[in-house]
Amino acid sequence: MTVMNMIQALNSALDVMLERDPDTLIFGEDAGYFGGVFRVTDGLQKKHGLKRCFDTPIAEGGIIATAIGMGAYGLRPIAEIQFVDYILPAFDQLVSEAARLRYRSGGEFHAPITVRAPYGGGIFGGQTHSQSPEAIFAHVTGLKTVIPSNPHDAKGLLIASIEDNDPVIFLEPKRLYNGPFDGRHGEKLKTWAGDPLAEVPEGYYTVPLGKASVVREGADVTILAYGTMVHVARAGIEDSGIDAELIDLRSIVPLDIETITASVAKTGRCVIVHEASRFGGFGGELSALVQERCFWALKSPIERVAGWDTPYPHAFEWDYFPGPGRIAAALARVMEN
Amino acid sequence: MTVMNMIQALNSALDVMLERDPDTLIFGEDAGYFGGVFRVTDGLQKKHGLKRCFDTPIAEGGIIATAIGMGAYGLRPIAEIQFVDYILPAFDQLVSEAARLRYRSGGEFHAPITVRAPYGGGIFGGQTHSQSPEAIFAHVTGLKTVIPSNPHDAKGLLIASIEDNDPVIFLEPKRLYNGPFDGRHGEKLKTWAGDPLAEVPEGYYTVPLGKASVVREGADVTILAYGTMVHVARAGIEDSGIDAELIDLRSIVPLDIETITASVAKTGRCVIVHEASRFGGFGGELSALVQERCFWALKSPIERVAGWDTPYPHAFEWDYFPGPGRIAAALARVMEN
Amino acid sequence: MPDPRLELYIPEPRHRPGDRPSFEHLALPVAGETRRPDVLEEESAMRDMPFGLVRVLDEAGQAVGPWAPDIAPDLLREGLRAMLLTRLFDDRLFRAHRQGKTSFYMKSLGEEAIGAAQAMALSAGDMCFPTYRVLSWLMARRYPLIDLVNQIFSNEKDPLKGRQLPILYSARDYGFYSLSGNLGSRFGHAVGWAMASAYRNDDKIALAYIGEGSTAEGNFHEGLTFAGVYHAPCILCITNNQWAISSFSGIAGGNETTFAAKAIGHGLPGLRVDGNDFLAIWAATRWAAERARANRGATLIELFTYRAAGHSTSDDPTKYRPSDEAEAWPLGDPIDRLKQHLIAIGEWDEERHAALAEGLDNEVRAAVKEAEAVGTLGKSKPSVREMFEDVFETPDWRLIEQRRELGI
Amino acid sequence: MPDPRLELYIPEPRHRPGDRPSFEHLALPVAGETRRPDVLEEESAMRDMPFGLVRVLDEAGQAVGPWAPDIAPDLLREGLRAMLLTRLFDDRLFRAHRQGKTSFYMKSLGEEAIGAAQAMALSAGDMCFPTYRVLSWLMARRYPLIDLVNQIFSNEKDPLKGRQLPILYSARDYGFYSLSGNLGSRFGHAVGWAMASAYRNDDKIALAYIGEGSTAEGNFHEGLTFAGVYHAPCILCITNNQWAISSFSGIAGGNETTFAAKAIGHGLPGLRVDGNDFLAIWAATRWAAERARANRGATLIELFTYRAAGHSTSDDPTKYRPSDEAEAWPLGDPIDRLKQHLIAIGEWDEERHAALAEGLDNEVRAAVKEAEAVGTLGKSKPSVREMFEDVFETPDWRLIEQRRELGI
Ligand SMILES: Cc1ncc(C[n+]2csc(CCOP(=O)(O)OP(=O)(O)O)c2C)c(N)n1
Ligand SMILES: Cc1ncc(C[n+]2csc(CCOP(=O)(O)OP(=O)(O)O)c2C)c(N)n1
Ligand SMILES: [Mg+2]
Ligand SMILES: [Mg+2]
Repeated sequence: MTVMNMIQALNSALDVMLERDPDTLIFGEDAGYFGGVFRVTDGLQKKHGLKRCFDTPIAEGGIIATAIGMGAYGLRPIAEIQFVDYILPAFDQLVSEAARLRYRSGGEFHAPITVRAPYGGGIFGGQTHSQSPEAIFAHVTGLKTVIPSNPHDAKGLLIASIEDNDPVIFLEPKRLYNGPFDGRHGEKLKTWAGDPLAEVPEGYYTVPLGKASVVREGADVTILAYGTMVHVARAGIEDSGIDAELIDLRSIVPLDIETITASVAKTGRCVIVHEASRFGGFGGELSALVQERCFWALKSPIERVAGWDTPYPHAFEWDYFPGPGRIAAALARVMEN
Repeated sequence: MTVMNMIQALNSALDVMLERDPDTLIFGEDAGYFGGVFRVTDGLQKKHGLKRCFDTPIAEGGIIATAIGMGAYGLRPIAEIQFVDYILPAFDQLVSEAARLRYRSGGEFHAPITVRAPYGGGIFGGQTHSQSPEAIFAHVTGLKTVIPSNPHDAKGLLIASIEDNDPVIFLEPKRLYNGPFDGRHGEKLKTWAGDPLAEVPEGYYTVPLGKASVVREGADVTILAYGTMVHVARAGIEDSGIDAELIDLRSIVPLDIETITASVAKTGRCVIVHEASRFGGFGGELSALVQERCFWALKSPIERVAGWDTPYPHAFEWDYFPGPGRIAAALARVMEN
Repeated sequence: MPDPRLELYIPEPRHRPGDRPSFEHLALPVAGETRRPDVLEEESAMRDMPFGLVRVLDEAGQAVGPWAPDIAPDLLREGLRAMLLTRLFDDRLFRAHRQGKTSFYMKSLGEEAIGAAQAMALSAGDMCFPTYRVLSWLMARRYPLIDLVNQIFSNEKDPLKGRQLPILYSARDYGFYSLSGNLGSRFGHAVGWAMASAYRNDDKIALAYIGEGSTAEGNFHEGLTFAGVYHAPCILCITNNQWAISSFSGIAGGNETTFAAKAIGHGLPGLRVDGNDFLAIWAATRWAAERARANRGATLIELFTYRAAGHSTSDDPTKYRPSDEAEAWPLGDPIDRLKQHLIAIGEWDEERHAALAEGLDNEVRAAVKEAEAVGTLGKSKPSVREMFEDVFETPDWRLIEQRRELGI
Repeated sequence: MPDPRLELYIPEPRHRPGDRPSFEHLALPVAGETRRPDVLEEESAMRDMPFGLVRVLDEAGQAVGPWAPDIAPDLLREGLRAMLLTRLFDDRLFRAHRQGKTSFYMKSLGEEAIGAAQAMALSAGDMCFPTYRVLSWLMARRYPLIDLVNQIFSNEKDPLKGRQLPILYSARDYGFYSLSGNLGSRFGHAVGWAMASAYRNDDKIALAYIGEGSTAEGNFHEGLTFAGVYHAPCILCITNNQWAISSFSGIAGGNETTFAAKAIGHGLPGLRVDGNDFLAIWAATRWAAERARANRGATLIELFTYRAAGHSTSDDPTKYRPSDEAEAWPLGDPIDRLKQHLIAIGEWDEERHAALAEGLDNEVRAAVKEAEAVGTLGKSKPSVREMFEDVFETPDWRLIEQRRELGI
């Protein structure tokens, strides 16, 4: 066990896989010699060679197309998209090709690719370095979407994603790279040091896709969250003083529906939290599922706490970001019944 | 008033606008001389001239980029995407550019563009001529999404969309082009003749965006639908014998939340229907909204009837398509409480 | 200074329905005229090639000039067979659509030389990334006719399990990558596949197809860019059949320059080849394959041809072009031209040709009959369980629940 | 036949940190060497141009050769002013980032000639579709410094209402289209804008910028395609500053050919221009503008330069390239070169230069001070109501409800 921040844990996952499986290779904009603008691939080219970890042209569609072709050949490529905001030029490749290849070819070809991308806000990145588009991936049949919230899970989930034979979108909450962030933006920056989830085994291990983690047990209300919002929700629980059960979904496809319904069946209340704008966000799906499966257990309306239905606004980051205060208020509201 | 099918009604809307506003122009793949693969722009080049209605290269991203640039100059372009399945290569242009231009430029520039695309299944078009991706547009802040269900609305909504100063995605249920379709695929094809909603004024009129239509009043359960599913839902109501209120949303952004909540407040039950695959579909958002706003009125769980979470499968069209039978069954289920 | 008044320019084809078609403006080089650079030539010394036209078969059916390949007559007859089979199959299955046996069909009429010559010029392990108009590749590789027809009928024995639109085949073992309705989106897969082969120090190369209309897509450019940057061992082919549904090649930029010229901006060799000349295609493909296998990277090949049929069963080309335009096309018919050549070199005759055609037609007829016995569209289909398979490697709870909801 | 063993090729720059930088391999043409075709020349007669290099200023600061333009010294001084102001502004605002006054900044160091010369060569009504590295356009067009600084500080007076990342300006009245963080996605807007101008029989043209790294994006190709097909009256510029964050231009295909060569595949004239030579840029831009206004369509211009600073405030270029590479760049510094020319023709001297610099620095200082009085990042911001405005022309119920929920 070593203490790792999220960047180091992801780097370690990649290092382990390059070592174990000669069919893995990594590429992306600035991912080679330089090691990525967030340093996640730092040192990998030097250690494993130019052909295992290299730079690409600035063409996200081309990066994904290349990965799919390599996957069809039999490799297990890991592509980096510099910011998930810039994955949109590759959207057709992801939806019409990666997600559909196995199905339409009757299983003759498939795309065992992993697409890593820094994700989410909280770093004053403005409109195009802050977005959370997980909902548009979740709706695509054939894609898996994984969002870790801590170094331990990040490494284990990334290895599981790489080994998975389906295309996986692996979203890395960039605000968590260097330390946990609970939404209290005025406070001193925290590092991962001292956090039990920053104790990361050095070698190979996996955290399975589709298995949520109950981060905090509670009796009165279930909070569903993922990524940065797991930490913000914890702060919201603290602020509210309410005995909430906090579930970190870890992956939204596959979704751990059993853990979710078991918890809401117990608590009878549910608050869903995400950074993405609210309308049409993944919270809608979660709310619908919980309502369909736990209707008779529900004591009060399911609440969603999410980004506003505006683009991500630079100067208003903290007005936009769904912080602990808004979560605490939602918790208080659902406890009224 | 003339009887028009949906193609004629759309053609008439375009004709009226080309006539009224010299700043409108139409372009798309095969949209010029030939008049579009579904004939929606038939005759417009001949009547209004080569520069008002013309063919484009096969590059959906380029089509939308061109439209945005024209919009920024001061024109009011109407772009056709041959099938909405092929809008994905333009997704970045729609999300990062069209939808964001007004916001990010502080109002200096905006994109008053209308993007028409045939949409939905039921024509044995297989995976890439049948999809219903409305949910991914609905989640994008800054885009409007309109889906007509009959010739009268189609013309009025299209004119309203063209005149709207925001970017509008206008989805045309292709299974309705030549006649209403209620999902009973074994029966003889119907035409629009005789349908009151095929009585279409020849001149200019609008149907406002964001105003749903109550297609059928009912006391016991509210059905939310749009596009082809409005007709299928009607058949489902017939089959079930239940007194359902059927709401045709007409546009999903802007959404007529008042009509929706008023109806569910009255009926206490809700079934949501769409062709798109279910997980992460727009039904999730609708379900969440209804649950949030009508929780105390709900007598039974809100149900969703939708496409399965698979790609659109050619041979299994009628196994996949959410037909009247599945709707009737859902109606029966919600009436159990 | 004159008052500048800008005018929006929209290209239009020379001929519309009712006009007398003509291709005189093209000024095509004669067979043998365009030079053959050394396979290892530097790209910078080949920038004239995209403006030439590699042709081998002359008017008399003789193979002439520096590109004339040395192919055994057996192989030529094999190519003729694949082309003829493609045409006969197309005819019969097009009619099957009219009879309601399938939902959709597309012909390769006039373009049969392309897939056939390239399938034969490349090795068994190489992979082509097809468009919907290279059925002749599968014919040359002897893909079973019955599997084609079952796919087209979406019946119980459809190898793609009822999931795909007719003719969007996938045939891995025949070097034929999965087709999709989306244009151009597999072009870059070929480049990635080729890079993977190089990564593994393999000897396999990839061949990608795209229509001239689809070269406008960003995917095309991104594929060329990656191919250029990483010297990917592949052959990138543009089938310029001059039409993209109803729009002529000028709408794709073909009035301004050749499609092969797009190679120059990526530092790739660009060859322009008579797409109705089996020998020229074979020779150019061999040239590019040899170059690729020598680690000299990709070649872009424009195959200049003419789409002699409608775009698909949904199309009526007389609506937008002269109905006799195909007959005016100066590069003729690929089957006639190869047949003429074989006869000219004494390796074929009309009688053998008629016998071949009859035999092939019987093969097609038998396959259709066999498939009909299984069932045509709507009369037979694979198990509905197949709808829920292969979405993922293993179905998740959603698919399992939904399958149950459907009662299967 | 030799055993073919494919090898994956990954391009690498010649020099990494610690190496002695050199550009000797480039063999750049000397000033005056590259010919100047007639403005109305056919593209097919200009296919050599993408491989030349339009240069006007020689080593001695003299304007030489066929491209040497006739520009009044006043205009040259105006250009010098814009460039110098850009550099001084960049310096001070880069430092403001280090002091926590803003979240982000990017410099144009070494590329100041581009925006300045082109802003001056074009007309007031023309529109540029910028990248983040053409601040000198705004300086040449005399956009108020205070508005720049307020935008960078995202303060209450930010003209973009706090919504945009610093330096992603929009300045419609100054012919400067809205910037965005997405690379290349506005390239096609320029083409659409130009087509609209032609549609309206206007006389305005558009100018698009893109970085050499971003030419790999599909957007770039689609823009060129539309420009070529519709003869759009625009100038399409690639700023080849040889770096894209940490990746050298070989990763964008620059090892294989020139970026200007991408014009050939679209039938467009392609000019390669010394991007550090104010006069060459001005002359090439005028040439392309004249051609566009004569309804002869678009020109692609590669502006060959060097990104002398780091990519942005988040970057440290010594991590991936020799720290003294900028000094080895043979085309020098654009400000020094224009200054040298003005001195050479007797229209400038060191004293006036120093006075100009001091005056401009005071202007910058004053603007920063004024903006600081309003507030820096986090200390001042526009009304939070602005977060909900301009999503649509009129906010819908969601925005109204959410604004209320936030208590405003
Ligand atoms: C991305 C995408 N856009 C549009 C279409 C609709 N479409 C199908 S075929 C076709 C024309 C293609 O022309 P070309 O590339 O020249 O190929 P050809 O049919 O001539 O072989 C079009 C526009 C599509 N299938 N995919
Ligand atoms: C679509 C997209 N992909 C990736 C990025 C991240 N990114 C920002 S700048 C940059 C490098 C751009 O290089 P170049 O085009 O050469 O422009 P330069 O910075 O040299 O002016 C990258 C990769 C982005 N902003 N947008
Ligand atoms: Mg074609
Ligand atoms: Mg650059």
